[in-house]
Amino acid sequence: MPAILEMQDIEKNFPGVKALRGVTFTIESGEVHALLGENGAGKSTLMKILAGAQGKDAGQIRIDGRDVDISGPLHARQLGIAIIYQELSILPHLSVAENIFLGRLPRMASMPWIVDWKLCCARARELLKQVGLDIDPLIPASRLKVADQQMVEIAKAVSENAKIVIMDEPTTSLTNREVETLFKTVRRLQEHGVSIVYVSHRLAEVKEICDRATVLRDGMKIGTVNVAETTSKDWVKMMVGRDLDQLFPKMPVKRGKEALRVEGVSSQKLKNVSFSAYEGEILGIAGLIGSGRSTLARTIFGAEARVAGSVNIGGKEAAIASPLEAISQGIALVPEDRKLQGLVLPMTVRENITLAKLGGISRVGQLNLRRESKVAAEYVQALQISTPHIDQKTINLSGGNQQKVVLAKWLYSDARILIIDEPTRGIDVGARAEIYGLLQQFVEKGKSVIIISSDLPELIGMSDRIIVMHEGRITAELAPSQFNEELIMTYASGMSH
Amino acid sequence: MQAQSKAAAPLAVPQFNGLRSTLLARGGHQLIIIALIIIVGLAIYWIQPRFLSAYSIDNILRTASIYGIVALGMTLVIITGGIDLSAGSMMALGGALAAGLLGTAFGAANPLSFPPMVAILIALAVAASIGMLNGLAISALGMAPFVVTLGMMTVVRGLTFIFADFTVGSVPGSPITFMDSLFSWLGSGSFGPIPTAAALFLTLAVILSIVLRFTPFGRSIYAIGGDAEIARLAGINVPLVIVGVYALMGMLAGLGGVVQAGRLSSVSPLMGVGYELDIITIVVVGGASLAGGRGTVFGTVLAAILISLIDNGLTMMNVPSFYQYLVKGSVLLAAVILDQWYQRHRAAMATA
Amino acid sequence: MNKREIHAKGGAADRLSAPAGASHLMGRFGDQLVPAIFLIALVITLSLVSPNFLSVGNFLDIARVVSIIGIMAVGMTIVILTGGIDLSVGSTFALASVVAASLIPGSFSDAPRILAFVLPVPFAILAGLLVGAAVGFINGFIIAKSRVEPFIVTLATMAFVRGLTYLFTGGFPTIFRPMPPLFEWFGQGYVFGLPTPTIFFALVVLIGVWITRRTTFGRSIYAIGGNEEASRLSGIKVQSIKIWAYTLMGALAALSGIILASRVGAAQPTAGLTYELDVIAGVVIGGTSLLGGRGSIMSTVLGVFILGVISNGLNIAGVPTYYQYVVKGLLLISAVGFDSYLRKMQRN
Amino acid sequence: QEMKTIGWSVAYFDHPVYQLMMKGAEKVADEAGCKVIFADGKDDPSVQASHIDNFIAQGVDGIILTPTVSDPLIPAVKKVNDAGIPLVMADRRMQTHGQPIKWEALVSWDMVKSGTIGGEQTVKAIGGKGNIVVVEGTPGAGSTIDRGNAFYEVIEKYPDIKILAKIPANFNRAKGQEVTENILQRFKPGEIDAIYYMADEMTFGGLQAIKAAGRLGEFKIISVDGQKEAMDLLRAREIDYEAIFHPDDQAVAVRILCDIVNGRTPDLANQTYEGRKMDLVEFEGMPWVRPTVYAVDKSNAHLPENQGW
Ligand SMILES: Nc1ncnc2c1ncn2[C@@H]1O[C@H](COP(=O)(O)OP(=O)(O)OP(=O)(O)O)[C@@H](O)[C@H]1O
Ligand SMILES: Nc1ncnc2c1ncn2[C@@H]1O[C@H](COP(=O)(O)OP(=O)(O)OP(=O)(O)O)[C@@H](O)[C@H]1O
Ligand SMILES: O[C@@H]1[C@H](O)[C@H](O)CO[C@H]1O
Ligand SMILES: [Mg+2]
Ligand SMILES: [Mg+2]
Repeated sequence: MPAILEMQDIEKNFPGVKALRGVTFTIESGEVHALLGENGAGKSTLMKILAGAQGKDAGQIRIDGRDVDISGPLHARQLGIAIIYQELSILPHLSVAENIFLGRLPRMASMPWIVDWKLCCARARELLKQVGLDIDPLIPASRLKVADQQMVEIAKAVSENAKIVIMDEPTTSLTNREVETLFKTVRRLQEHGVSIVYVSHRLAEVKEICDRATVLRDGMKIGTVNVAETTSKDWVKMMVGRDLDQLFPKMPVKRGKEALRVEGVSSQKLKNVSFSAYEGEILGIAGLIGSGRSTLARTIFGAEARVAGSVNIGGKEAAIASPLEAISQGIALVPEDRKLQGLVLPMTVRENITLAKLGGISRVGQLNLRRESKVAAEYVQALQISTPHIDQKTINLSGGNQQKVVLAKWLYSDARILIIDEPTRGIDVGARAEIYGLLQQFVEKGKSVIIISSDLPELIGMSDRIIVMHEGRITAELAPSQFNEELIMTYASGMSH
Repeated sequence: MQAQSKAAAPLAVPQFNGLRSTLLARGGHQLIIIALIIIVGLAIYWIQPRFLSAYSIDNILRTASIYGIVALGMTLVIITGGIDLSAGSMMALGGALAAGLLGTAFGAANPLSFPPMVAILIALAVAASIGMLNGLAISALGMAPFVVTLGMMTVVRGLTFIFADFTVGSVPGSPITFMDSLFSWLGSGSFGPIPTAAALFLTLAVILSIVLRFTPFGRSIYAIGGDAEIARLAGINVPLVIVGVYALMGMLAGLGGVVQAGRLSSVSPLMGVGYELDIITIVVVGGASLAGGRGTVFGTVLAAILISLIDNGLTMMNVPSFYQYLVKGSVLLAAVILDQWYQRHRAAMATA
Repeated sequence: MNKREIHAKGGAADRLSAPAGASHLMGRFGDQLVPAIFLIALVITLSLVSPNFLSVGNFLDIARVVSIIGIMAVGMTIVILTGGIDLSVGSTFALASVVAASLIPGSFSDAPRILAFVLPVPFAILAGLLVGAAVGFINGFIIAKSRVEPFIVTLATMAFVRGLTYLFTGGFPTIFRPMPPLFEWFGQGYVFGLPTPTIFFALVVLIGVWITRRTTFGRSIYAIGGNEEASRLSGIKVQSIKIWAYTLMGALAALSGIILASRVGAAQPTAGLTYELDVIAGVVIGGTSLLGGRGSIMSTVLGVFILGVISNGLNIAGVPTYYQYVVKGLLLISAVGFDSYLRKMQRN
Repeated sequence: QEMKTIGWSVAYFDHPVYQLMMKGAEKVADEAGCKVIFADGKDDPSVQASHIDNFIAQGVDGIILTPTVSDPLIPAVKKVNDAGIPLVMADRRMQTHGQPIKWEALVSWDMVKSGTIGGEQTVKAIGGKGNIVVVEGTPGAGSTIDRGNAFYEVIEKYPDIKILAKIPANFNRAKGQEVTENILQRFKPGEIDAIYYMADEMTFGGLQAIKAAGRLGEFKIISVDGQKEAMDLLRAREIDYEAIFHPDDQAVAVRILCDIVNGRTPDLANQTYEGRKMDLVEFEGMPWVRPTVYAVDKSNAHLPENQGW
């Protein structure tokens, strides 16, 4: 097959970081090509260069055998390159339709300087249908859930009729259902001869959809392999540089006292939710997107109002009306959206890590910066956060490393009950194992963890118990013996068993 | 809070589903302003029945139009997430240039003399060019709009003084005073029953709202204000749009100055001192957010009317000057808090 | 064995092109570097253009003049760091100064007295500061609770407080017959050869630096400005921190107003008109972002000195009035333009 | 019969000159049997143009105008004339530029004369030769222009007088102080012979700077307005010359207009206020009732009429 794209000896430096060191990357017409690597390996950077979002310091790019010098996003689009960025690029107060056609709104045939909203709308509706969204394209994008916004991004990329479509971790906010829709779309594109670069940390997905895979490590290319001829174990070895023995370090811990009891909690989106979490236990919460899992977490944490019900901690009713009160009661919440809810992006790694427990690094309101640096360095090491130094601004970190900083922040806070909404979103396999290890250690100390995840293997691998939600209600509570993906999905879809 | 206030915002989404749903979806804020215009109007009328005289309405419309024309430009600027502090100075320069280039000012000493239409066009072109420089500094140098236009505010004021002195010879700082029928028509004349200034303002408002809603340029303005980086990644030529917006702003400020010059038949080089805040106020009361991405022409038009109604009404009711400050401050605050409350309430009802 | 451990130790992995220490330093002072160089260049140029510029006396004058704006700019930096703004500072400045002045023994005004008593100087000053803090508190309270844009809230209080000031004074200035020595010292005195306003400014800066860099309050300010929602979810008391920030701003505006009243020997209802722009300009020229979360007190100090040196220098150099406007504006734009350009280059 | 109403658009409110003038006007209005309503021009001619529209709309019986800047209000005056409402100009004069506009009378202290006096006093102070610095008012303001022109006209007649610098301090005390500090840095002892301040407010600030620099007495100080504080300073020899007027004298504008709107003929030639008599002269071919400006120095500073306001 002819190479449609060749990137050769690509170099890219950021202040303090050599992000790409002579990377060569080739894709063929009509293939789905996985791009793998640990957090911070340089995947997104390479893709941004291809999409014209960032300039390169050195190297050549050839498309269809011709040298091109991609001058910007528009040029990349003209060259037939479409991209879904790792971070959502949705403008919340514009309509969904306009978001899809941003920068290339259809014009009237008779008056080319006038936008043809009718056409725009009609085409948007069609595209949305293709990705399984039945929504009015005129509603503002802010009204969509993150997952739906992600589907809009996919619709957008598809609509560009590109020769090369780049998908940088498109599934981090999606559940199986949406992932299936995405895969259908990918296959359809492939049938039309479109090449796809697929960046993901979910290796099962890679196995399912990709033809070849290229692995980066520390900004260098390690190699390209055929997916069919290798196993995910091989890829992991290429990514991490060693064998990774066990992903889920699950060891049963003795279940202790009841740590948290939620009783009859109701709000606009929750209907009479009751459950308990125990010391030494990892409780999983499963559900489809929009089932109210995040809302439940936010409600317990005092970030959203509840209309009725009570939250008991250690057997006593806790009046939690704000995150501050939740924190002081020993609850922590790692939110699902790191950019909007997790990090103060212009602040440094150090400052973000200590943000939820400033008391731990201060006395009578005065900071002890030396102590803070020590704390930050400890967590950077424990979570193996890849950053040039603890005073790097988090905005400059790779997505996965940003996620680790959020985790670090809440691990440092003295929580006894840790709620994690999508714990490993965008986190590489190696680091995942470490995070699971940390959670395991956490419960071993007699604390309790609640994991909300759309990644069912993860949920099954880590939980001692799983509750399933559907439309704001708990529809099932499953013991380890009942853990299987189909059963969970059945309850999650609201079908009774 | 970010998420919530954004969701509660008047939406920059084109809607075609008829007046009712348009007003409900987007116009909550505008409805409030309309209601305020009516309430304030009635209150003034109740105390001072002569308030509804032709003179008074004419005056309100003229004042609203002069501020409003400049505020239209500021609306675009603010939607991009920028600000233009040089607007007041730019009014003075526009007015002074147009008037000075006529060559007919009392005591005129300069050799320049152009037909009125040409003088106005030159003035607008100069104002637009200076606006372009603002835009360039902002987009090419990546400077904060606040600083660029703050500097430009001083530069342009200086240029206005220099030009006025050049025009009127001996007396430094003198106004440029002239008589010209085109100018007078613009500033004090009428177009049928409507003041010319108001006709001009409304025409411009209609054009700009079409530009904002229906042209790629207009849509880019919203996109840039939403997130300039996302707009860039979508292939929008951000620097070009920014330069265009500030050029338009400059031109509209210049035009506001020309109309003001026509109204007063004279341009003091001090024209428009401090107006930038008034104009920004209009735009923000009109529903635009200084964070960018939000704002409508219609909102600005209504706010311009509301504010000149309040200003005018307080004088009509003979509210003592020092109390006017209290009333104006309170009304402003009450209006925005009410609006905020309503928007939140509405958002809650919408999700219910 | 793998890069991670090396990273974690902060050492120089081969992937890191700059040692952590150096970039740490750059991170600390990089923000002030270009404005500082600009200021130095400006001072050198002005000294060459006009020999009288370069004298201890003139520098003390500059230091004294910038102190008035500078004290407020420290408060404004904090407010802007939270992502807010305060347009009412000029009015607060005036109200506090007329209230304090009217309470000082020996004060006189043509208008009927509103407060029929006087207080010892320190208490009169304290009363003025409290008035300022109260205005700030109201700003902060409304902003924190109502979520109306700070621009509009403080625009409204700007008008309202100015109105109060006019009503309080009847439009007349308050003068002193004679001015009590302690009050005279407050704005006109010297400590170790330095003018008192400058001493106050320096103290305010020191406290400001300490607050922003070394306290949990300061950390919270940056966090709120950087991402309010994330801060709230991290347990930061967003509302009360905002209220404190505006209250502090109000008190500093008052301090500045009272110092000026002492310095010029009168408290005037028109004092501080349009100061808001100068104050904000000082903050922004220093490099603090109006979007919040980025900037520092030291940058602001540079900013107000840049402004002060420009206007002093142009007068000393004898630049004619109208050309001063032009030159001043251009200098201002270039002061920031150069820095912005370098940053932009660095980003790409 | 119903009390007549007079609308007065004042240049701006927040200055003692205008506060006193309005106070006086209230008093005069009570005596004359008219009602006055004041509108704050906020130093902006376009605001004043709106006032005029509002007054016409309200149907006031007479209008008094204190134009912050003269020329931009010509169209407004035309409107008043067209509406047939009697008009009196007060405090600041207005030029017709040959336009067909008219008013019943101008009641204004002589801004031009105040500048002329200042010029003459400056000449006298330095004996017809030397170096002077002028601290001007707000650039472009009517008083800066009129007063400045008259002042410079006098100075120009003396080739030995050199104007070292003209610096604006916007009629503002703090600014006056700052600008004076700059002047003192720029010109070393012996280089300046006099500073002319275009209003007392700026002088007050300037004196603080001069005293702080220990340079009081090194040069002459000439000021204008005649505020009480200034007259005290003159007697204390900190200021050398003043041109003083009484802002409230101009309140007679109300009496004149009140007569007119009530169908009486005002006695323009014999207007007095608190015993002070005013001249009747002509300006732009119309009557000008002119409260006097007095030149004051140490010789006559003790007189009761020179105590200031
Ligand atoms: N704007 C920037 N400034 C400084 N460093 C940057 C910037 N963007 C990326 N980097 C650094 O470059 C390296 C590569 O980042 P990149 O985002 O390409 O990683 P990635 O492979 O996509 O990781 P992830 O799986 O976490 O998304 C990281 O070390 C990151 O910290
Ligand atoms: N007031 C709010 N501010 C910020 N985020 C909010 C707010 N209300 C809801 N969200 C978040 O917005 C996201 C989208 O809502 P959605 O309906 O998908 O949540 P959910 O029902 O909890 O879904 P899921 O079960 O997939 O987590 C959720 O993560 C929710 O927590
Ligand atoms: O008469 C007054 C005073 O001179 C004042 O200083 C400025 O305004 C003028 O109108
Ligand atoms: Mg990435
Ligand atoms: Mg969720």
